[in-house]
Amino acid sequence: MTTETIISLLYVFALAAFLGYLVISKVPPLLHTPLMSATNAISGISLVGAIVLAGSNHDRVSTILGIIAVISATINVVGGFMITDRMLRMFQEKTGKKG
Amino acid sequence: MTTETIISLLYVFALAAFLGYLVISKVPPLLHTPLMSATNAISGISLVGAIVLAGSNHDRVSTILGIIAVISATINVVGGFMITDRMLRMFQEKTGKKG
Amino acid sequence: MQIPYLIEITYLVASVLFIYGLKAMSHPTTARRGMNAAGIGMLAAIVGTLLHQAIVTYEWIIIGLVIGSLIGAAMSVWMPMTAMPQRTALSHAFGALAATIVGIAEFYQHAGELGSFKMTAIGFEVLFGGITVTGSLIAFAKLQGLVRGTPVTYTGQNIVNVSLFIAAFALFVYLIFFPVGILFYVMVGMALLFGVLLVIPIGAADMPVVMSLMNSYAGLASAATGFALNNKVLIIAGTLDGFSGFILSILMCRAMNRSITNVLFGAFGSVGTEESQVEGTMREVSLDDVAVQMAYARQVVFVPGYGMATAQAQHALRELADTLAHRGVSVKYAIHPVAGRMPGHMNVLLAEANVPYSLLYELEQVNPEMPTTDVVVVVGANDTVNPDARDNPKSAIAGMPIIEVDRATQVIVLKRGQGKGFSGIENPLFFKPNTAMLYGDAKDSLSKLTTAVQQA
Amino acid sequence: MQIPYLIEITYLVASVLFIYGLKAMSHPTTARRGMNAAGIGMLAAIVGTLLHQAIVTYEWIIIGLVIGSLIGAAMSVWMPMTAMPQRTALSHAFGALAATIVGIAEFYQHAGELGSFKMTAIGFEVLFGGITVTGSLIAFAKLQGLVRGTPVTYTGQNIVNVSLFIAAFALFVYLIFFPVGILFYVMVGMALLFGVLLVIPIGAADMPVVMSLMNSYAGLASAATGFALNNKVLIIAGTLDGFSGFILSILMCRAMNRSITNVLFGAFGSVGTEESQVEGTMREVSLDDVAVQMAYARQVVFVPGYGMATAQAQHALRELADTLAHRGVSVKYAIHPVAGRMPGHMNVLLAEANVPYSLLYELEQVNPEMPTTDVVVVVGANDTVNPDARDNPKSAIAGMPIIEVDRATQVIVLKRGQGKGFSGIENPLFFKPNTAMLYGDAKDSLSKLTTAVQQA
Ligand SMILES: NC(=O)c1ccc[n+]([C@@H]2O[C@H](COP(=O)([O-])OP(=O)(O)OC[C@H]3O[C@@H](n4cnc5c(N)ncnc54)[C@H](OP(=O)(O)O)[C@@H]3O)[C@@H](O)[C@H]2O)c1
Ligand SMILES: NC(=O)c1ccc[n+]([C@@H]2O[C@H](COP(=O)([O-])OP(=O)(O)OC[C@H]3O[C@@H](n4cnc5c(N)ncnc54)[C@H](OP(=O)(O)O)[C@@H]3O)[C@@H](O)[C@H]2O)c1
Repeated sequence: MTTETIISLLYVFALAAFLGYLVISKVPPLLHTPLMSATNAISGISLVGAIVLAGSNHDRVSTILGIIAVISATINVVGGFMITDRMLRMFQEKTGKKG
Repeated sequence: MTTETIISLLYVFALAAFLGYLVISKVPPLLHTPLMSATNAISGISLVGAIVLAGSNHDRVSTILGIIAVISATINVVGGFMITDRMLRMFQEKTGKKG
Repeated sequence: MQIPYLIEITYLVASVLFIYGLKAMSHPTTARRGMNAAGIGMLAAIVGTLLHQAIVTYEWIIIGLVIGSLIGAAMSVWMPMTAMPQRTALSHAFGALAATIVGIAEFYQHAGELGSFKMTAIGFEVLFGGITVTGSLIAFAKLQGLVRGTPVTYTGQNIVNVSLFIAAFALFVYLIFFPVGILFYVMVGMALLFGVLLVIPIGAADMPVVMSLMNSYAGLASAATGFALNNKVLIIAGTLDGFSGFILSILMCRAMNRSITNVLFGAFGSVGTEESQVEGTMREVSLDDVAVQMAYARQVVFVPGYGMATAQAQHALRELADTLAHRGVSVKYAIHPVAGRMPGHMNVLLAEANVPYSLLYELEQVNPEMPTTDVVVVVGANDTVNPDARDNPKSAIAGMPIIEVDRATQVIVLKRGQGKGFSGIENPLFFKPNTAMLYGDAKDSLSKLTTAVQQA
Repeated sequence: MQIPYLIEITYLVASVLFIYGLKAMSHPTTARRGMNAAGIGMLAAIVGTLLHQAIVTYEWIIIGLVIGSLIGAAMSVWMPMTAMPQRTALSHAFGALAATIVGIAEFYQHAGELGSFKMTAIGFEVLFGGITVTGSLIAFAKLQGLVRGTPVTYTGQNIVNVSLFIAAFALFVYLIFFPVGILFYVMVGMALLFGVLLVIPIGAADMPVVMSLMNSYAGLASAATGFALNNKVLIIAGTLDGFSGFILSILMCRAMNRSITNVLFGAFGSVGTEESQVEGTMREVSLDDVAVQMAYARQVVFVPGYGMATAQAQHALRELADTLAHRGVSVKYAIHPVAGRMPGHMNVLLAEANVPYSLLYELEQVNPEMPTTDVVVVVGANDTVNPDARDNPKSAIAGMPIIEVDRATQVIVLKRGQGKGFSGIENPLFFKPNTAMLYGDAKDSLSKLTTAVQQA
């Protein structure tokens, strides 16, 4: 990895850290539970690493590891988004019935 | 410029745009005037480009352009930080005398 | 444009949509739209990845995706809302497992050629990941009741833990300079072990804080994966996740008036605390009396707590509240920030029961109204309404903000018996003259109250 | 580590400190610390840059830095606070000039070898930069009174502007594919011309919005410079600056109830508006009467406006307020979001005069108190207290939120004569029975009032 690449990654990390702080601290307590499952779903993005691992046919060990990783990450992605949506739907329906 | 570099720059831009929105919209009207001079001072960072231009002795035109650019950017940096500080000092002294 | 850059662009799009999605979580009306956008981002990133030129066979990928989707979907559809804490703990284990495995494979494939930066990233990845995998599994087991929730302690525990931590860390530093295979796997093993040791001494009740910390570790493991794979979307998503867990654990600790170190390393209430002498007697009240009081009250405030969650009483509560509202009683719900066992626990349960969120009031909003409230009904809450937190500076929960139900004209407490709350301390509220106890399972009592109010 | 990466790291540090600094601006108590941090970041970046290996001579750099510092310091030390709008306009011109020049030089040096991405970046840089240089200079001249502030209009103006814009843009697209020297300079010239044409038809009073837009363009020019030079700190700082300008112009437009397009391209109040028929007469009041009324009031609210700025009356106002407070009168300042000619204008002036910011009240806070306020003193405000905005839907400023001084028991208006406000419309407030006029320069009137109150 070139040093330029490393520095780019550090920039992204620094900016993401500020964003994380600002964005998360604006979430009201009302939505803290959905927030937990939402970030969970999003961090399932490690699926992209797992997919390459499972599909690159590097050697048997790698492929097996890859499959396990794909399964675990997919559980998080699919489960996370679905359950978040299930919760948010509950919150959203309230707007109509308000008052 | 390699495409990887370009993509890094786009990432930085995208994250900075979110940050800009979040950070600036949290500044209270009370501090809008200092905010204007503060961002002004900060955007004087184009000084770094101007310095390289003025010092690299590329050709006479470049050097002259460089000097003008260094002067203008420095005015912003020095003037901007000083005047922001002057204003913020006024606001800050109030905390003590409060009430 | 070549494929690699097309992939990169899908990742950029995903990053932007993730951030947008979490930003939209700042309000319930925009949250769902935001998460849909984030989902689209995720899809884009996955489709982009499938174009990756290193991929030669798709069968295993597809098998993995299908199995994972089925499990994930099943978990989300059939899981009761009350099991959210367990589910969350489990999903941190999955997330961390994926990150750890990717890190291990990266090391396994390139052990010889790893630069020190990449090795550092992989090291963080498997350390954070390993701790989170086992730590979250233990948390899950405790929350689900698979193992006993009581803390497992022994003398010298902290010394063992700290030594293990130092050993793992030393190994890590050594590996950066000499990436030797066997030692790497030893380090992974140590991280897994450390996760277990870290969580077993913590009681089930403290699990929420541990869970949030695990959340933050899982996020950091993902971010480290991003550094190892030179993948920016992983860094962004991981960092956001990491911050979310961190901020939530801070909020919880602050609301419980404890420090994170205290949660992790201190036995709860072990020193220097003192329970206040309880005066007065606990007065039981009949169901019909309560029904009449509520039916003719001007304002009734419900204060749900962990007991509502265990009793799954949210629907029964909503029915009672609706019945009262129908009679013209002004009904409010007071939500303490750490009521239940998870941030936002009560909100989600009540939302599930279709309670409009405009009726949910936070601590600061509802406390000033207490003196003018006729009847407060405490539904399985205990610590969050314990006046000792306010009055007795020596109490184990001293300083924790509470819902000041004792200032109301009449307090009705719904609980099953003499059970203590999460902190295990006595609650003087129950002995106050204006407090009356209505024993029984919360769901049961609430349904009966609804019938009684309808007849009142 | 080699020098280039050391430089990169100073830039990373600078970026982080800039963001931290602006975040700290969210509160007056942290703002100064934040800006100090940002200043340190700037210093780090400059020192880092001086190590750049392309630099062979330092003399020109030093000369430039010294001259720039002297001018910058002089401007900031001797500039009166009331001249802030002009100074800000001027500094946008400087910032944009630096960015434009760097872009031109980049083109000049590498014209042959520019890739399309870099050419695009340079194009944006000189376009945004060029427009901002001349646009800001004109804005400066108008604000400073160097040229007349009245709009310069002629028939077909918008057509000329739009054509010029399209031509410049077409040239830009062409240049991306065929970076030909002469055409590039033509494009720069067009941008400069466009800046002039864009701003001359806009009245001095609308300059604040224009200025904020220029701020945002200057920021975008810097960000484009970052893309051209592969410099991330420039992108970050430029983007922050760009957003700041953009958000402030939106806020101003919203507070004035107008759209940005309307400010830029519409003559103000040219169609469909109607002034309300003025009833009643303007009643003058003597200085001593006012002094007595104030001295024996329970609460006096001061409403400063643009007139306070032109009269530099902030110190005199503070003295009067202090004198009253000393006598036990409750004194407040009501600050309208667009009072004056710049966002936060009144706040800064009053802060300069040592008014504690806890006494400054925003619109929403102070309006409910109006009916219970004995005396309101309008110090050179006009549009921001014009009841027509609320009552007359046909008014040119209909819908703009106002400070509802007409609801107070007694309103005293300090102004010099029959002058209109920024919008140029009549103000029915002055004709209401509970309004009395105290003519004269605001500073003058206020000092005299102080003396009179002391004797009352
Ligand atoms: N929310 C979070 O994020 C979080 C995180 C970490 C820790 N905590 C802690 O959790 C606690 C939450 O306080 P809390 O007031 O909500 O609850 P609590 O103090 O844990 O008390 C729960 C009460 O519910 C009663 N209960 C249990 N099952 C019931 C049922 N089926 N029907 C009726 N009552 C039942 C119990 O009494 P019986 O056994 O007599 O019925 C008990 O007194 C706080 O101490 C907080 O610090 C919260
Ligand atoms: N703040 C911003 O960001 C911003 C931006 C763009 C536009 N604006 C616009 O600017 C206007 C601001 O409203 P405003 O109420 O503050 O002021 P205004 O409506 O502009 O009125 C200023 C008043 O001050 C009086 N005045 C001038 N010099 C004076 C002196 N030396 N002593 C005493 N009085 C003096 C003038 O009357 P005489 O000539 O009779 O003395 C005039 O009526 C709004 O319409 C707003 O939309 C503001």
